Amino acid sequence: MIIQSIWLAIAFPLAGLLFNGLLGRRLGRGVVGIVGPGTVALAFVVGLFAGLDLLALPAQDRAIVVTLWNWISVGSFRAGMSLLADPLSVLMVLVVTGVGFLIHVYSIGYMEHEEDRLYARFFTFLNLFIVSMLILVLADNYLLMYVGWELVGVCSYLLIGFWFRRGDDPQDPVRLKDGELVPVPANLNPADSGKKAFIVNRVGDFGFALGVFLIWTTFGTLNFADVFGAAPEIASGTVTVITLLLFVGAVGKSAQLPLYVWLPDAMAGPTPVSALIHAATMVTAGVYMVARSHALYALAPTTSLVVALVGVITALYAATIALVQTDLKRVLAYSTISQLGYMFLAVGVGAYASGMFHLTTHAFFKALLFLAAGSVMHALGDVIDIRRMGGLRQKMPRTYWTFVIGALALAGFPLTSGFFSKDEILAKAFEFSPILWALGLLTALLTGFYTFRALFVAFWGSARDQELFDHAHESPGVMTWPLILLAGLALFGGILGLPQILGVDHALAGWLHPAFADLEGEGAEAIHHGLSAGLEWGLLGLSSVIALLGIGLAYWFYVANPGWPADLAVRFKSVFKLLVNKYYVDDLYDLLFVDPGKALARFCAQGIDNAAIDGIIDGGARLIVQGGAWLGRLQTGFIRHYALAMFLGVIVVVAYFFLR
Amino acid sequence: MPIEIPTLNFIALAPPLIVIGTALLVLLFDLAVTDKRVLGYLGLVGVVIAAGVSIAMGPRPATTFQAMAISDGYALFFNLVFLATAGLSILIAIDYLERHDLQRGEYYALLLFSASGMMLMAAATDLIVVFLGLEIMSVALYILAGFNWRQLASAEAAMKYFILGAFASAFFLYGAALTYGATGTTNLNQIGLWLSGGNSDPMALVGLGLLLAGFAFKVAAVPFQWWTPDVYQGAPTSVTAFMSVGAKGAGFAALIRVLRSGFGDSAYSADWALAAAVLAVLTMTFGNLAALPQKDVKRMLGYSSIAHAGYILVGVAAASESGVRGVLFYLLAYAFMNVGAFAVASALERRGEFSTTQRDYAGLSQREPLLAVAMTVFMLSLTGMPPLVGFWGKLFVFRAAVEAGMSWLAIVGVINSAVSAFYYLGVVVQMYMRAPAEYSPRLVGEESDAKKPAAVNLEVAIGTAVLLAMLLTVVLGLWPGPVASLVTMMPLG
Amino acid sequence: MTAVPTSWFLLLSAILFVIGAGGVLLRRNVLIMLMSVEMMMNAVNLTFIALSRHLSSLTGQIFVFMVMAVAAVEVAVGLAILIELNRLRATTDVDDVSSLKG
Amino acid sequence: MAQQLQQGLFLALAGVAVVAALGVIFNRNAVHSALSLLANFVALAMLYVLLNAQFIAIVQVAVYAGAIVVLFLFVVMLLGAGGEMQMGGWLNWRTAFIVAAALVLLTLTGTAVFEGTINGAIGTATPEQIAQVGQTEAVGTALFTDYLLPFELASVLLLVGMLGAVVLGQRWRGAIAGRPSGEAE
Repeated sequence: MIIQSIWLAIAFPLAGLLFNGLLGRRLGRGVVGIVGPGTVALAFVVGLFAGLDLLALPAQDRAIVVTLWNWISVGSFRAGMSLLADPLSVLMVLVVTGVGFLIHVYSIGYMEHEEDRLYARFFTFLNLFIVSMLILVLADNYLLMYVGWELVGVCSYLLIGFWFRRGDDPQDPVRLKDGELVPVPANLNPADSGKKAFIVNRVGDFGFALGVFLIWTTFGTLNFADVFGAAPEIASGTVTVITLLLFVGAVGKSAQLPLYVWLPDAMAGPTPVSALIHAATMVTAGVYMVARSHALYALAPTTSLVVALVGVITALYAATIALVQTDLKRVLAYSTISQLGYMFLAVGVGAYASGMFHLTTHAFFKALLFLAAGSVMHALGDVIDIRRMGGLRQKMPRTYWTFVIGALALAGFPLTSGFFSKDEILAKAFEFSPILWALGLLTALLTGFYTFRALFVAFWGSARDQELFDHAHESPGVMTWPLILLAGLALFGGILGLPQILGVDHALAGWLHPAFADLEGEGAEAIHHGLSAGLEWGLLGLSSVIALLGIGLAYWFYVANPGWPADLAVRFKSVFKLLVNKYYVDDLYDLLFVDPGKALARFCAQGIDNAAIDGIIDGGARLIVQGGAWLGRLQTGFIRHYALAMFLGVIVVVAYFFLR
Repeated sequence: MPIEIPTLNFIALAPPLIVIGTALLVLLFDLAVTDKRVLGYLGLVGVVIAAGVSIAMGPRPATTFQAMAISDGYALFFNLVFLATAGLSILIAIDYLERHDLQRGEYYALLLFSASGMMLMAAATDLIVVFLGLEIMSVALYILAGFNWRQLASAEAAMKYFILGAFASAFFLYGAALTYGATGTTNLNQIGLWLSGGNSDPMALVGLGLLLAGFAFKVAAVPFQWWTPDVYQGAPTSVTAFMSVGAKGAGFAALIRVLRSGFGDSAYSADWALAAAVLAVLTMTFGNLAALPQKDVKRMLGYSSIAHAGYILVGVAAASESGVRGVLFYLLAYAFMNVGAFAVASALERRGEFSTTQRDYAGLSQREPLLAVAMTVFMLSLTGMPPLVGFWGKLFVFRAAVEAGMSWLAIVGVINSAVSAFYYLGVVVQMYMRAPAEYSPRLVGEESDAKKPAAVNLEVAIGTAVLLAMLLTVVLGLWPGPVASLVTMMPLG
Repeated sequence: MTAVPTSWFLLLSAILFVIGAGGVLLRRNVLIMLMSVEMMMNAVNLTFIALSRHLSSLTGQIFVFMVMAVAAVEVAVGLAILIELNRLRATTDVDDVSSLKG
Repeated sequence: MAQQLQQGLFLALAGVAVVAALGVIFNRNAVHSALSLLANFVALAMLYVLLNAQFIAIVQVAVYAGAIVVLFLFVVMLLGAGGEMQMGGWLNWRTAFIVAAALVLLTLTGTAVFEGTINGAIGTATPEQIAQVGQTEAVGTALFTDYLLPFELASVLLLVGMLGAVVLGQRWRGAIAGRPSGEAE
């Protein structure tokens, strides 16, 4: 059975990484472009067969541990370099390698303008990213998971800072591309963004490391099976602390409040990287980790509540910020944070399968959206400000239509994949507490609004920047085909988890059931809501209405009454009373809703986001460095000073022992 | 009165004796050999033999020379640490000295003498031998630090190291004297027996404090660390590589034996454990913070070595078997990763200069990818990034602290290693994310192809050192099991 | 048996030790600093000899013997370093030896 | 009577030692400092005699007075550092601080040695027994039996020191420009 060789899923991309890293530069981009995506595709195939193997096994045996070698064994402590293939990890393997493969293919086109050297390096890093993520999801113990966890952080650092030479020198805010000088977009210093991602992740990793450490000292082992088996006998206070510490790691890695700040900046990297980070890897690690540790989280209701609250608040918070962003990738970035909030809401209320379902569909449509945005950037020479776009749907039909599908899925348009997964989470949340559900629903409304706002502004209407518009062109097939495939997945991915009331099985929940079987009733619960059919239909309907309402509002604001002044002001001056009435509504609306809303959003974006959270993190780092410089000044170079300090040290030490 | 020479177990001290013998051979051959690099390889052979003998001897404890020293697993393991350090340092030095026109036979002899002093410190069970080992090691290091006679910085480093070292030795000595007064003996085991009675005497306590201060100087613990960055920066890089691990390791070897054999089973053990814990916190925090703004890589590594002394002190503070094991593992790991880092630094150093700044590493990944990969491995390992060997070292010492009920210490340690990522990764950033500086150091081979045909040869030795250190850093990270179980078989005799 | 109590010797040696340490801290002349370190070691020697008598054990005397060897070596090496330094910069003032810092 | 004589002798020698020690520190002239150091060493040697350690006393005079002080004087002359040294004002906060710190350490160690009981194990080397075999022989026997290892290590240490003096003192090939070569070659 191929599942015994699940390590091949890691080995293939690793081989590709070594090959591209060592030889790529010499062999040219043709070979690199085959080896990079090809090895990931092989990994996907391995994952696929492993999944089939799992299906062939009886449900209770669907957890295969493959020990590669005994990594460490000191006294009673043992940690194997061993992998765990169960429905949960195989699902993640498929998501990571599947979406990762499409992103790889897309990158062939996207990076075509780069030098050979950078091209090879890019694919090396991409493969490293995939490898790290696979290590993370396939680990069968917290130690190996921590390895992947750290490696993913390093990879994000390398990839976000990939175009490190942009903005390297303040005097030279341009970079060379296609032999032309291209201005660096504002606040996009890739090196700084990479650093920010790394620093913020370190904060989270620190919590995660402490959590792992505490597991080790509490349980004496780090193996998932042993830890989860022993968990019920551990004092609940300890479990709560452990899970909270692990969650700190998840907050950092999955960009939740208050550690989300790195993610919006992470788009400083090449767009395929953003897609990879936002969709398939990295940010999902936190959700996966919580789902993997569900046995612990189920024992810690306090932590679960914290997880759910952090999730839902982040979802709403990020959605409000996304309302006022004018940068296409930034809108998507905040939407990722928001959607991750949904996933944490799901795992927080104990709906692990629903969280994983949304993770999967989100991987599809978010990868799609980012790649489509990348296609736009590619066409416009790295312009990403939606205010300079407009009318692109004529120029880039494939990109446009795929973007529409992604946007529909993100907005939760009925029958798209995002609709089903989001609705499922909302239903679970409703069951848990209607307040959480209401907040989630409000977020859904905002989601529909901001997503379609971006869509309408960027693709509809007429060109705002004629020069850019003329320059625009559809991207090559190597970029659009992945988009089309992803669009298919985003559109039809919902069949993985159709609601029970439609009379079909929830395929994903059934698949994941063995992994979550240890939770009482979880397997069944994932399929059957504890809600009456009528209520469920009602919720489903309400979700649809909300999604449509959000989209409609966006249409109303940006298409029917485009809020972009200049030409509109002129046009509306000479129109009927009715339109004046409309103005009245608009003004009222502005006064009552939009202005405060905008103010709130601006406050969140600028006040809290920039000033407070960035300030704390930057300030903290600066304080530490300042402390270092201050200590350096103590190092005067004078022997006399050193000797005196030593002498005082002797006195203190002696006095301590003398007076103890 | 006829003197009856007692039976002496020379075999038990074979490894240091082999090293001393090799040093003497080097001095002898120095008279005849004109190509001094041969002497380096000769020293290397001695080191390898001594390491082989250490391994062959097995962990069975054997006292020797009227209980002056002991050959137990602990000492033998430390032998491996020192010999690995010495071997790699010799490999670095062979090329480094040639490039800087400093090639002399005495260098290798002094380095071997110093290594023998370290080994004796680890084996010593009597304060006299500890003191003499300490002095043999230190005096040789004072001289080596000033070996670059053209550089004022080298002489300055030697002077600082010497004056402060002699000052610290005096305190150590006074501590030994007071301990002798309190117990009537200088033998560590007998001190332990005497003190286990439980009476706490101010004289013994002050003696313990002074001994601790003396060791704290050697391991560069706050507030006795001041010499470290200056000396590390000024000394020839090949020497810095050697003493950063060797002197620190020897200091810890003797410190732990003195504390555990001499002051272990007494009313004092809680006191020194707490003192070590406080020193650990101060030391790692100081080292990490002060390393942050450094631009000179040698100096940065100097500060970072202070931080590592802090981590190791965490294991000492645990005052337990597992703490000792953690320290042993940590030091072996540290030997490979730190000497490796210095090896890369010395490979980048230009003739006539004695240091490399961060800028010198800019774009190294393009100029010399393998060297950049190696340096990345060392930096990540020093940070404690799994799955490299440095991670395990940290894990073991921190775990020991938690077991000893000092979780707070482990947490401080973890925070500190998080901070350390910034300056270590700063170097990585330079190598991968910066364009080569217009002012870039030439690599060993490019330097003087026309002038010095031996250039290719130069690359071989340093390259071997880098490669060996990198391999061991990675391999021991992936398979730490053998070393970890070796460590458990190496108790204090 | 002993006309002069051991504690007198020990106190004297503590005084001498501290004076020596003060010399290292106060003076900037390398030579004087070295001499001060020698005085510290000598003070310790006095402690050892006094204890040796008090404890009727020869260990103290042997230790002193070794300390003398160490002292001789340290002086030789220290002065050699001083001479090397002096060759590069004609000074015996330690404050001139402070280019490495920060 | 003999006791008072010895105590008086001790006090006198202690006074000389302390004054000489202070002289080392506070002399402006390095040559005078070296001579004070000599006085300190000799006073200590005489104290050793008072402590029944004649052999060590002789070694003390031979090593310290005969070798070390001479070496110091030699270097002082060689470097021309015999003249006035720049010392600056003595009376400043730094000095006061150092003196205060030194007094603290003195209080601590002084109390420890003065109050602390020397309750170590009493050995067999009583004055009577040493007198029986002779001071030199007693020390020599100990050195060659129980303390053979330290003795051998001391020889290694001396070798290292010698090597160091040679390495550091020797003018290497290609002497520094601007300085006459040849001396100490």
